[in-house]
Amino acid sequence: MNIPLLYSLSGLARTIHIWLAGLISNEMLLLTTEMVIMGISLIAFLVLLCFFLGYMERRVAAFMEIRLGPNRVGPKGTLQIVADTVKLLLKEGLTPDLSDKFLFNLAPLIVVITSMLVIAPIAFAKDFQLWDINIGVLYVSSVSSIAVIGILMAGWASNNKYSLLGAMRSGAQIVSYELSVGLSLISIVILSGSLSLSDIVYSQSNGWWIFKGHIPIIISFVIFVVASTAEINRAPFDMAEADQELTGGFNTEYAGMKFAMFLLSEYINLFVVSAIAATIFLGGWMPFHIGGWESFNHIMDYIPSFFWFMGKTFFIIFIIMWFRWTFPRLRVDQLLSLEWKYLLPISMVNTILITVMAIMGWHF
Amino acid sequence: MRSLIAEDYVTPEGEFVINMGPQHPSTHGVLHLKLWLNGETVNKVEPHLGYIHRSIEKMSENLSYRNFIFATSRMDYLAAHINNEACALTVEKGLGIEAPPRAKYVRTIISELTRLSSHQLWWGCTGLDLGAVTPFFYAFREREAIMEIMEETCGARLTQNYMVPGGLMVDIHPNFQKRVKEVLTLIKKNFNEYDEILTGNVIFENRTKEVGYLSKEDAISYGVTGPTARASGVSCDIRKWFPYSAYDQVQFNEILDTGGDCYARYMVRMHEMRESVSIIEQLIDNIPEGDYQTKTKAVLKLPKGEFYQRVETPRGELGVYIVSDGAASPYRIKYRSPGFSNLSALPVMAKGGKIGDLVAIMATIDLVIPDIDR
Amino acid sequence: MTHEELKNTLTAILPSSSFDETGEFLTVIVPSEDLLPFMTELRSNTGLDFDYLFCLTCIDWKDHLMMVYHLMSKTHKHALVIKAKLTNREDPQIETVCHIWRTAEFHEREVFDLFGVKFINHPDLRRIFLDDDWDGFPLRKDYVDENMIEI
Amino acid sequence: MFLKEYFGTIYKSVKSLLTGMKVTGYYFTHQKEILTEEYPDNRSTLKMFDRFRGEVIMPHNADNEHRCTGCQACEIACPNGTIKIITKQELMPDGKKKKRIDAFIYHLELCTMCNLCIVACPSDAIVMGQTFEHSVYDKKTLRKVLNKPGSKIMEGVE
Repeated sequence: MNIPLLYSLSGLARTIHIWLAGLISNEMLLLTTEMVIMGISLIAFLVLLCFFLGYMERRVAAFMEIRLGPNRVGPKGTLQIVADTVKLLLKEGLTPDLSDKFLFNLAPLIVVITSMLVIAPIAFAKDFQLWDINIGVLYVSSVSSIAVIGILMAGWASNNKYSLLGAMRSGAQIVSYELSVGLSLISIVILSGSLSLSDIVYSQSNGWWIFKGHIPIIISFVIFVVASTAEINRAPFDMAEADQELTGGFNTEYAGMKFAMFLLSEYINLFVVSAIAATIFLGGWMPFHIGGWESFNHIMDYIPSFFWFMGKTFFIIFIIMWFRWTFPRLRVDQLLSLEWKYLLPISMVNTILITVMAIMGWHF
Repeated sequence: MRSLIAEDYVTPEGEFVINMGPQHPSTHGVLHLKLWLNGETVNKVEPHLGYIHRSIEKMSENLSYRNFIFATSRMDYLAAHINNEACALTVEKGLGIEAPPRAKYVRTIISELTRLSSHQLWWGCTGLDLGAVTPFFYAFREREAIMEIMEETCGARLTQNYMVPGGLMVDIHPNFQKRVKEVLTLIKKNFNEYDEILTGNVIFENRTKEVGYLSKEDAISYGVTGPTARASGVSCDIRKWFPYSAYDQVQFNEILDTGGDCYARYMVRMHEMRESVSIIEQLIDNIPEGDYQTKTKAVLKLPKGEFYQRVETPRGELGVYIVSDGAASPYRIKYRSPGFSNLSALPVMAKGGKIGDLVAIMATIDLVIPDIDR
Repeated sequence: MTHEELKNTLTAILPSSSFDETGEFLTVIVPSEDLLPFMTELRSNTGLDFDYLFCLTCIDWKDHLMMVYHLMSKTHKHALVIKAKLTNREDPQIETVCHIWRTAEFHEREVFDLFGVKFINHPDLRRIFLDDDWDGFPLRKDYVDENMIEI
Repeated sequence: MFLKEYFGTIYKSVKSLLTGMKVTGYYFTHQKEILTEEYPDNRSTLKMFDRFRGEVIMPHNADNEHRCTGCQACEIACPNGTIKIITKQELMPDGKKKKRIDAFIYHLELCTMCNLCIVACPSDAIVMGQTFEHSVYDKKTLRKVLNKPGSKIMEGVE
């Protein structure tokens, strides 16, 4: 395979590893130290990312709503989200009386941890990945469905009827939309012949799947974006929160830092699904190449792979935000009928088409 | 510690009881609805009122005929001008006087501007209640322009108090006609956007079509008025039936729909906005010169008797019923507010729907809680 | 129907009723015990067909209470005011009309709340605006509240 | 037939959704349409309409004279008891005693800006001011005396 020469973060990772190996001779200790470093830097990265996403969402919303958005704290309002975090930290973390206190406090942790776990197999740049597990796609789809347990836990433990309704809605929603997400992922697995996310990225070195796979892949891309928007509980599918109906749904009773955890997980989820969509449909960190235009391709190669990956991810994040600030919310039964009557049959037929396409070798 | 037990959540019949409000994002204030749910399906709704009851009727019994009008601005605060006008018209009926033609024209124009601004707010809030935040801001762009006209001519944006028995408090501002025309151009330009972002949207149509059905018979029996009733096919436009002010001078259609569901109510209001624009266009260039106020005595005293005047507010028929014993203040005053009767039909509309439908129904009845509670 | 025709029809239905034509609408004063059959007839008689009760209220005339019903017919476009005198101020009672016009349910609760008129056979007669434990009926002329202040 | 209807629904739905996104996308890319007023920053250029009803004020001329005769018409006209006029008897140069205002007390916290007092005033002594920033920490400071200390009634106003 002709892998383009790219700037990569793998050199940085290797340097740190060699430096640490010089310091620590015990292999077990070395591994643990590296894992701790990875964990801390990942959490720091995700928190910073969430700050940025929070700011971005406010600005995007504001511009679509012909207003300015945050512009008071810090330059262009960039520190607004920091101010909000400080506010949330200083708030009293209420635990309602008669709630199941253990589960109530556990739920935000579960939601946040599961959303962070999904990050592991994602390749941020060329050869820069936390864990190149060979069943990456399977891992992603199975781990991300644990989050529903956290939400159900939060809704039930709050001892609030609105929370319970929200949790129930969320359960039904995530379980059914999982199917469409899975089928869309499988369509790429069929084409690339691998479950490993890094292999899927390499399989796109001569063109992204969305270009190589004709219309069926475009359909499964759209279905993936729609279904994953539903799976991460964002408007227009935010049935579990549904401000105007359930006053906030499963997180009605949460305040302060525990609420911030839910917010954090919402943004991490948003990032994760966009990153997966970018990885499997838009070529991950692969630069944009046009066959025959050698000089153009060469210039594209000079853009570091990390920026390619982030650019694609943020493109999808923007689209999902665009959905949120345009559409009304679906009703709970319409949400399910959208899945079972439209998305699922279409993705099933689509999967068959793609299978035929893969067998006959009709894709590029 | 008491643990969670099933009886806290459900009735013996297996219904889930929740209280929606008085602090709830979509009850538009402090309405309190008690819901009996079967899963997500609403079995029964019971409105609880009075969280913002200020007893305007009792207050007015101690105020003079000039003074009691100001309090009605606080009833239906989105159509304060029309409430004021209703009171002024009732007192004029009692005194046997009429406002001069100029005042009548200006009253009609401002009434229609009020209706436009109220419907625009309603449009934004309907979007908001159904989960679309953005339309709210588009609606406020036009509403703001209307509010500026109100501020310039009446002196206040929301609680205008521009009416006095016998005419207007002051003459219109010299810029009035020019500004109204500018606003009409802006509004007509932006109507398309309203349709693009909400009316045609498939999610919106699914949320409102065949939701919250109200039959014609029920609408009449429950005393439902205004756009809510007209969407069920009940002809009840007071502007047509009992024209007041300058409504007999203009050509306009009474918008009727037979759908009876949320979508019909939505469409009736959308068309009404266009009718309001056409009414204002017919009047704005023809405001007659002359007095803006009929001379009245310093202390107004209505003759012994009973006077009833109704007007069409954006929410329906507002009736002002004054019983006078000949003194300088009303003996008894009753406001037949449109929201109160419209709300009484809510349990019929909401039965069998989902919680999301209830929100859509409340949005399309266009409830204003101070108007219900008075 | 014109006022005269209405008067003739109504006298035939209830001979004990009296009329008052000073106001905008034709006013019929009926004895409170005859109210329910009279109202039922107004609704069911196809010539009258009063299907729309647009206002229901009460007036406190210090020595008695007066129930006022404003009725209109959507088909014939005529209006009528019915009044019923309640002489017993301590325990005023009258038959409910809320099974004839459903809107009366809320309006009668309002009158019960603010005037204390008890509506017999009303399905859900509770206070509507005020608290359930409120003392007295505020719109009565003799109502005194220790919290009231003179300004 | 069923399939045609099925795909027709999908086509129409997607089209309507894209129409909606077009509108929001237009405003996202056209930031000159933004309407937000940055209030405390534009205070210097902010001008209220001349009829705007902010509070009741009593204009005084350069000689510290006002036009209020103390007739109490505004006090009667006010529905809320916002205005309280305290009068005193003043000895005129010609020996007669005349009624003059001692204090024109205005409770801003009770005022609903209904304009009835201005309309009622026979000598145009009070007008509506354009101030709208009335928030204070202590409600008592909203009770104002409108006539300035040592002010007198203007010549010729009766």
